[in-house]
Amino acid sequence: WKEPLIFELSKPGRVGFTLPAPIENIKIQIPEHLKRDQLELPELSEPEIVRHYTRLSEMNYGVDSGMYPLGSCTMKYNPKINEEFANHPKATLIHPYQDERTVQGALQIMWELEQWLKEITGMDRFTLQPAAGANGEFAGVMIIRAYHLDKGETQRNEIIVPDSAHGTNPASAAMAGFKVIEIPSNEQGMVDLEALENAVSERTAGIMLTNPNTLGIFEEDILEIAKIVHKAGGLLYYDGANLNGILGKIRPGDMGFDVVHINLHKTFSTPHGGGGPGAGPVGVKEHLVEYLPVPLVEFDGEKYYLNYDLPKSIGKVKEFYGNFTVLVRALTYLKMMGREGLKEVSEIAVLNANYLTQKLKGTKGYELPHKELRKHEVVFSAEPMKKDTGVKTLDVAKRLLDFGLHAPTIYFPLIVHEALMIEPTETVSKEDLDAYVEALKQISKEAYTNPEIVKTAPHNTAVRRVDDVLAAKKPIITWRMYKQLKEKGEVDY
Amino acid sequence: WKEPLIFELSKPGRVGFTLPAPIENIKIQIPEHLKRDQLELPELSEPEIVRHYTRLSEMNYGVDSGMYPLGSCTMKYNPKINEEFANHPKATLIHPYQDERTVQGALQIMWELEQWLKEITGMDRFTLQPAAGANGEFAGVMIIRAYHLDKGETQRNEIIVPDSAHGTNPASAAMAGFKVIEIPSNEQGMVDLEALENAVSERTAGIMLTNPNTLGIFEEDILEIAKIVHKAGGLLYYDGANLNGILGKIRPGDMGFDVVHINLHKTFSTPHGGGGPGAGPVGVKEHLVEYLPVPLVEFDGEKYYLNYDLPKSIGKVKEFYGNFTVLVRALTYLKMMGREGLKEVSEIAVLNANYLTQKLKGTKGYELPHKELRKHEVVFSAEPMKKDTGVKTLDVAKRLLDFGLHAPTIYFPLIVHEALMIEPTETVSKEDLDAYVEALKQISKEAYTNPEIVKTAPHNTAVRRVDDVLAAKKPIITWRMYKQLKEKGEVDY
Amino acid sequence: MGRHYIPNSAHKEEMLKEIGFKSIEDLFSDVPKGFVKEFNLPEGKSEYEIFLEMNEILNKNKTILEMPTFLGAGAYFHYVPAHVKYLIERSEFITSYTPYQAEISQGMLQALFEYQSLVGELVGLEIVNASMYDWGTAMAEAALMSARVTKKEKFIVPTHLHPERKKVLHTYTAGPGLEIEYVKWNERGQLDVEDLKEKVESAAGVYIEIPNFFGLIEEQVKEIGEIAHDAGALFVVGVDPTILGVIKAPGDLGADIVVGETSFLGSALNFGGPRAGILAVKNERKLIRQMPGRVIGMTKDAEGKRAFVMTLQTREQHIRRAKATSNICSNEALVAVAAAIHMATLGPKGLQQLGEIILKNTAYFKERISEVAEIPFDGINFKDVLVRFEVPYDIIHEELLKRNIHGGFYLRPHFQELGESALFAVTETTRKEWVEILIENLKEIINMARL
Amino acid sequence: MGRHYIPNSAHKEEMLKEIGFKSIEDLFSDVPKGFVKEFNLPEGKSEYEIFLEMNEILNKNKTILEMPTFLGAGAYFHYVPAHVKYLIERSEFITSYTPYQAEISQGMLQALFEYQSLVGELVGLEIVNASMYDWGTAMAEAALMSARVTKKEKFIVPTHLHPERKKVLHTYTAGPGLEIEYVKWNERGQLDVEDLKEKVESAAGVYIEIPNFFGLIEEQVKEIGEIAHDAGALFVVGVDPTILGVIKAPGDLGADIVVGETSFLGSALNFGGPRAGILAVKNERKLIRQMPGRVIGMTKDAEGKRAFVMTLQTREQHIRRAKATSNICSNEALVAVAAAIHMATLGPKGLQQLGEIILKNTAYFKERISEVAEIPFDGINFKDVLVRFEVPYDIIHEELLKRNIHGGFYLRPHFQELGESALFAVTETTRKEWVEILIENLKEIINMARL
Repeated sequence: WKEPLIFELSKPGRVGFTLPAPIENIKIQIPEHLKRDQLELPELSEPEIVRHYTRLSEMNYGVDSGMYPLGSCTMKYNPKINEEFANHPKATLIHPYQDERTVQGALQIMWELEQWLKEITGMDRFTLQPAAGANGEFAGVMIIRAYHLDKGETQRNEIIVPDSAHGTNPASAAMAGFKVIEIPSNEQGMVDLEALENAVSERTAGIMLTNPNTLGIFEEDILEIAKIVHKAGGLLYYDGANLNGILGKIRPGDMGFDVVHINLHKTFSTPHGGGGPGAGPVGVKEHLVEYLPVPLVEFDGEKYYLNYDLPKSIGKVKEFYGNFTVLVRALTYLKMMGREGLKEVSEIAVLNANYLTQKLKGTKGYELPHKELRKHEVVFSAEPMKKDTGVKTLDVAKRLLDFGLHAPTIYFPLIVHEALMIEPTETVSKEDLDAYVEALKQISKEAYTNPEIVKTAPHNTAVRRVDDVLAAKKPIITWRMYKQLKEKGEVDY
Repeated sequence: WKEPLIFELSKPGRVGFTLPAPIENIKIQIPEHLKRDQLELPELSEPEIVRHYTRLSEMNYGVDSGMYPLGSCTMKYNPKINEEFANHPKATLIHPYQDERTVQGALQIMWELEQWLKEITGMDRFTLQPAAGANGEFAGVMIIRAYHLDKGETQRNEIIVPDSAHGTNPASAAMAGFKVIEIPSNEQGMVDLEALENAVSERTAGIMLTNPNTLGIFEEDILEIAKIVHKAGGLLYYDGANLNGILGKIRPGDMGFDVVHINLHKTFSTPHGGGGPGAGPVGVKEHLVEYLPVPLVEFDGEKYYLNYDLPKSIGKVKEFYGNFTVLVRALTYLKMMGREGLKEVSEIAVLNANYLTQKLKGTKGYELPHKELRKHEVVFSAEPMKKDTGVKTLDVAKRLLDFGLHAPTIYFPLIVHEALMIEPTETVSKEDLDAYVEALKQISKEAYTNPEIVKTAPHNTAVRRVDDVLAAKKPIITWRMYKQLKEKGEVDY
Repeated sequence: MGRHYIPNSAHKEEMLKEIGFKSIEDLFSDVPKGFVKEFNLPEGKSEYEIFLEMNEILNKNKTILEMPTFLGAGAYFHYVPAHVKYLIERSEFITSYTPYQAEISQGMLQALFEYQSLVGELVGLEIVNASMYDWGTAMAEAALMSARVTKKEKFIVPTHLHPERKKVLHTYTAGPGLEIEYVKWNERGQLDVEDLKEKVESAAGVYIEIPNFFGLIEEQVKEIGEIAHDAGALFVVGVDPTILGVIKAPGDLGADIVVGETSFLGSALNFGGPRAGILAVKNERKLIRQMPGRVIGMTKDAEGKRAFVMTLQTREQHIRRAKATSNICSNEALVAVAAAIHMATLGPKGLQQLGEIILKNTAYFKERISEVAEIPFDGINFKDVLVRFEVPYDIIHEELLKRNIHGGFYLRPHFQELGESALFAVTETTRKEWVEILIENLKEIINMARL
Repeated sequence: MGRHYIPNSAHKEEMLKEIGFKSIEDLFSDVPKGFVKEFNLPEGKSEYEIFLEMNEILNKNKTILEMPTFLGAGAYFHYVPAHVKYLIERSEFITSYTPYQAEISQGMLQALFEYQSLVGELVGLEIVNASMYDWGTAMAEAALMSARVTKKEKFIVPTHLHPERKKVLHTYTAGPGLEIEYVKWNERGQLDVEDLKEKVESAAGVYIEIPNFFGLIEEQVKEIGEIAHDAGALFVVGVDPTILGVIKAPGDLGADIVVGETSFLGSALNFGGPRAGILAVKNERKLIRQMPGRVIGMTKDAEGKRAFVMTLQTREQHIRRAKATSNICSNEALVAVAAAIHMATLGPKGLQQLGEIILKNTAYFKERISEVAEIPFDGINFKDVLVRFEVPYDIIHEELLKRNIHGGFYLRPHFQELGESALFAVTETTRKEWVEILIENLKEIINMARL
């Protein structure tokens, strides 16, 4: 159904609020040239607002709605108990500048979380400040930059990135002022060692890697890779987006990584909120601790405190101490799962991914390039289907929606044509996996017999296929833009 | 869509819980003949449970979904702030037998709520114990019974009830051991004074009345009614289901009522939970205070305490002190609204009902029997439509669902044929009212042009029209019944 | 003053004009003169002010997390999983009415059908209603129902019946004039079967509880049922559902009607309410026809698809009025749904584990408390334990409270013959430290009193 | 250990067998030998144990409701209406990912479009993105963006810039090597326009804030904008959105880019995060092409029906990789939705009232605090007030804390030239009693120190 815009529901005179009276009714004279004269916000009562956003929520698919196998996104179930503490007044009603003696609980939560993350990754210290994975990547590469500058190696201005990397990796490196050197994958889907050898030099600041990589494949040569990069004087950065595939079993620190970021909203079950807030803590080995953002959380055996005394720190990548209530959720999850629980997570996540791989493999139209054995995710190619029937990966994704399922990540990684990147996570059931495979098989059948139904999908959703070309061609970003275009008769929607 | 039963989602081996370990692993030997040997509960993980009930919730219509104008049910918007305190650990994690010194807050909430209710109704004391309206009615008539018995008037075994009364009124009177005397309404839809005069006698224990009555009509002769009943030695009971029509303006106590019950889940915005929990506090005038259930909440100027010292009390109609968290919600609402707010509630509720009445009046097929001026609700009759087209009130109700609207109460009160009993409440907007009238007009048009579409409605809901005759003919009340019938091949659904 | 809940507050004039009225007062012209008055009530406040005010009031309570608490006696601290609380707060559930319009209420109807089904499995009966107000009212209505079914007027209960339930029973049965007869407990705290045999004649129903008020598991359930049946009475069993992972279903022990408290699963203590009563009966026509309360049934829709609907409504007040089997209308639907979600969460293994943990914790507690007090009755306890002290219990209570510990439920005001006794209770939530603090302090207090 | 979150834990054998593997270890055969290890981590616990544990930890915090608190300096105690919190916790919103599949994400997409639209009205610009991490990062990205747009490498900011934002700006601009130049404040605490004029040459952007770090409303906004524009620089304005009911939209005051903190509406303090940054730009091609972050646009579906979708993605990292306008991917969508709901709740009247109440409360506070301390700058304050004491402020802070009052933000560590000053803040939530308790105690403390 169509829900009007909140502006279209407005009726002048309505109010949705009652504010407390001012302490005293003192008259304040704002200078005329600064005084607000018009403000076109909608006017609604509280029941109308609640109904509007309730209806909108019902037009949205979340993890609680069903399987959500976006590759590299680790859309696992978000335990409700996490929310209880994230919304606890003792967590929400504290000010970041409160005297440390009055926020010992908050500091303890941050300190404890750091201890968990250190052991899980094999790193020596963490900052919890970054608000997201990319914010963490930026912090990480800035630390690498600071390290080299501090050592006087000003010529190290290149970061190496495999062609299968997440887009944020090159973008983060570029933001930190680095030149990005892309190297190709080999036919097994892993880093090409020869290409790497050729890429490293005295200009190499470091390499950014995901392991398991975005194909879901474990980089078997990781020790060799580490050796090559370290030997050239570079550092190894671990993109933790795919940590769920090795959690509780293997540690980036043991593989030779110097810097690590973790997505708490992926691996540690904090909800993604339709795009955020997330949290991207960054861990480093001993030799990089002095460059971490300020402040660090310390514990002297009796009390917790904030340590700003890091003269070589990169500074700050975000105000205050990070997305605190996200940290609360992650710690809750970690305490609940414990050592064996975390191991169980990756084992079942990998089992589920390989189960799906094997069940889907051989289905007409889908191809499984690279190695068979995957970790937490798998990338199929629908290239044969496109060639045979004209049905594109985008069509397959849209048709999946008709089955009440969320599509996988598509057209990524870039090295696989017509890619379908599927990450089931450990929180889906065998029945869910079977149903997903069944749906993909059904779509294959349709593609080869009645392709139109796939090409025009979805059919059973709140709206039909959305025209994103039009959106880019005629941008309408706000109500005020819309009104202008509407007045000019340029939109009929 | 169809969501399987939770039993059908079960897969052996799954668990949805982790319990704490026992303090010590002491072996307990349950006697063999008492030992549990089988238990067929479903086995699911937490994500599956959450998804199941999330989907079920999405197959349900609540006040946040849209207009919900069930007559006599007062389905107003339930402010979210109420929930915050109802779910506050300081409200939920207290035991009813805690020492009074440790629950002063809870007792204060109950005491304060009683003060509000007293002033709103004009009564002298309240019990907050009843769990629902009917539970309150039972308490009320038991108080009337106790009063007469205490006065030695053992012959007073009749309760008078108008034919327009809620079904709970006669049922409650009967449960308390009374004979129920029904009297007819006059053609204006009000109590027929002559019939009342004829009904009262030395056997009259009391009369149960709703005012405004179930037609939404204010009983103009209420003072006369009170005089007749009191003169005959009877008491007046006020069914508070319709209090929203006079809230903050007029008090049952001032009209001559001796006993009053209030539905907090109607008038005072506590959510109805799909059928409960509600709360039905009962208020009485001074001469009946000694018969109230125990305990009463008292305040000695310093501390709050429970008073069990009522030797003539009717006892208890429910364990402990009532539905406490419902009381918390109601008090929150009352404090927020205040004196003018409550008055505004009834004024707009009445304005909305009369607006709808006037807008719908004259539409072909619907008739407006009785007086035009209504309070909080109005009852139309679709008798003409039925005669003209064969479309019944039930069909109209079902067709409304196709418009995304909730049907009114139908076939009640019994004195109106093909009744449509509509109570918009004060929390709907003018646009909502217009849309509701528009839908009813549209249905009238359909009934006269294409009656099939109405008779076979609903068409756009999760299920089509539900067969309640089959449900009664072949009762399937539990999974174990269903399994047996299924095995015998007696059900195909 | 809450005008933000009332969209049309701003449109009075516009709307009045459209329908030909001049003022709001015109809409109240049918009210006798002088009735309308100004109320003596506080002014409305903003949500923020109420937030501060309600927080301040609530903070006067001391929760069971803030002091080790050993209260039980019909209300127990069980942990409610967070997802249960989240799900029942979804507005489609919590803000809906009784599901009169089945087609747009399938979610609540199916959830209640599942509740009935899960309870049916637990208690071993096929017919379950969608909830009563609480255990006490469910038991009282079972008594009334027994009388209607058997056409007899006496209902037999144990003397060791919960004081709350005792009061509710008396109030409910006063109108119809049922006689309540009490059967003694024996030296082991179990129902005295000989006493029952003497009193059972002409009884409509015989009622016992698992566990009984002293926390003891009644051992002769089957025998008691047979005695009832032999006398032509119905056998009514009250049960704490959290015991049913370890104890046989009452239906399999001969019960005709099972009642109990369903809020022990899925609900918090809530200062005693909301709660919800279990009411289940055998699949027999005469029982079904006389049972109280709302019932959800499975059926199909016009297309033959499975659907759910309220059914067997001809027993109910809105149809049968004065002749209804009960006046109950609103029940405790949401509490029942919470229980269903919690039951589904536990599953068979969880429910068994829960029962075992409670048994073990209770045994541990008994062992420890017997260091400082007497346990008059042997047998297996579940949650509650009757403890007798040398020192007056009110003194002990005061001293414990001073030390930030809340003791048990003092029995003397209700059962004088038990002397300085109290019911202490534990559950799966009880921590070892709490018990240790209690015992330590009890030792100190008793020693002090001895001096 | 959380197995209840992992449905297939019980079906390992079955599933392995179906796909022809022997053991879980087989699935990890690609991992170099010796890598797999036992971690030194605690065992998992039950939800109930975690419930107790987390409660215990959290209880070590003292909330602002538990002591009158006068902290502001970039984080303010605003009241968040209950319905805002309820709505964003609905699982369809909170558990969803970035809305890649528009057809089943219309709810989040429309809510974000409404957020953009509401912010657009507030700041007076047509292009708004769906949120940055916070004010600080939004400002830093605006600096980078200014440099890209103007091809210049200097960014001008006030000396009285928030220390947090100052640090973020330096970190963000270090890589591309932007020069940050500081402009002084004048004797009234306002930006020194003469100093600006001297420094503006070759600037990519000039940045000011409303209100400024001292809580003062900058009075020469338009003039500053003109100076920037005359020098070919972009005019970037940082704004606290809660002031925009009383102060003209920055877009109408000449701003090319507006940044700010959107979590002041709809979010709690949260110990400083999550927050969300506003980023809005003029409807000009060169600005749009260089702006960072996700943008939601309106379009239609295959049937011509209105629909929403992520748009202008060619600026973003997943398409443009190393050449993207920013590396931002996850943003703060849910915080933005909360802000949208809060803005819609306030509406034009509410936002104006909110601004007025805060202005009045700040004026009241200034009046009262001037009884005991010096206010170095006149002008109109909004929330923050710079207060200078005779006594060292760290001593005052200690004494206040002993009396269960939390004073303001000590400025000396950040701005030595301001001496024993602190920023004290009030909002619409500040109660008269709190201010009175503060003044009373300050008097006492200062008198004591004088002795």
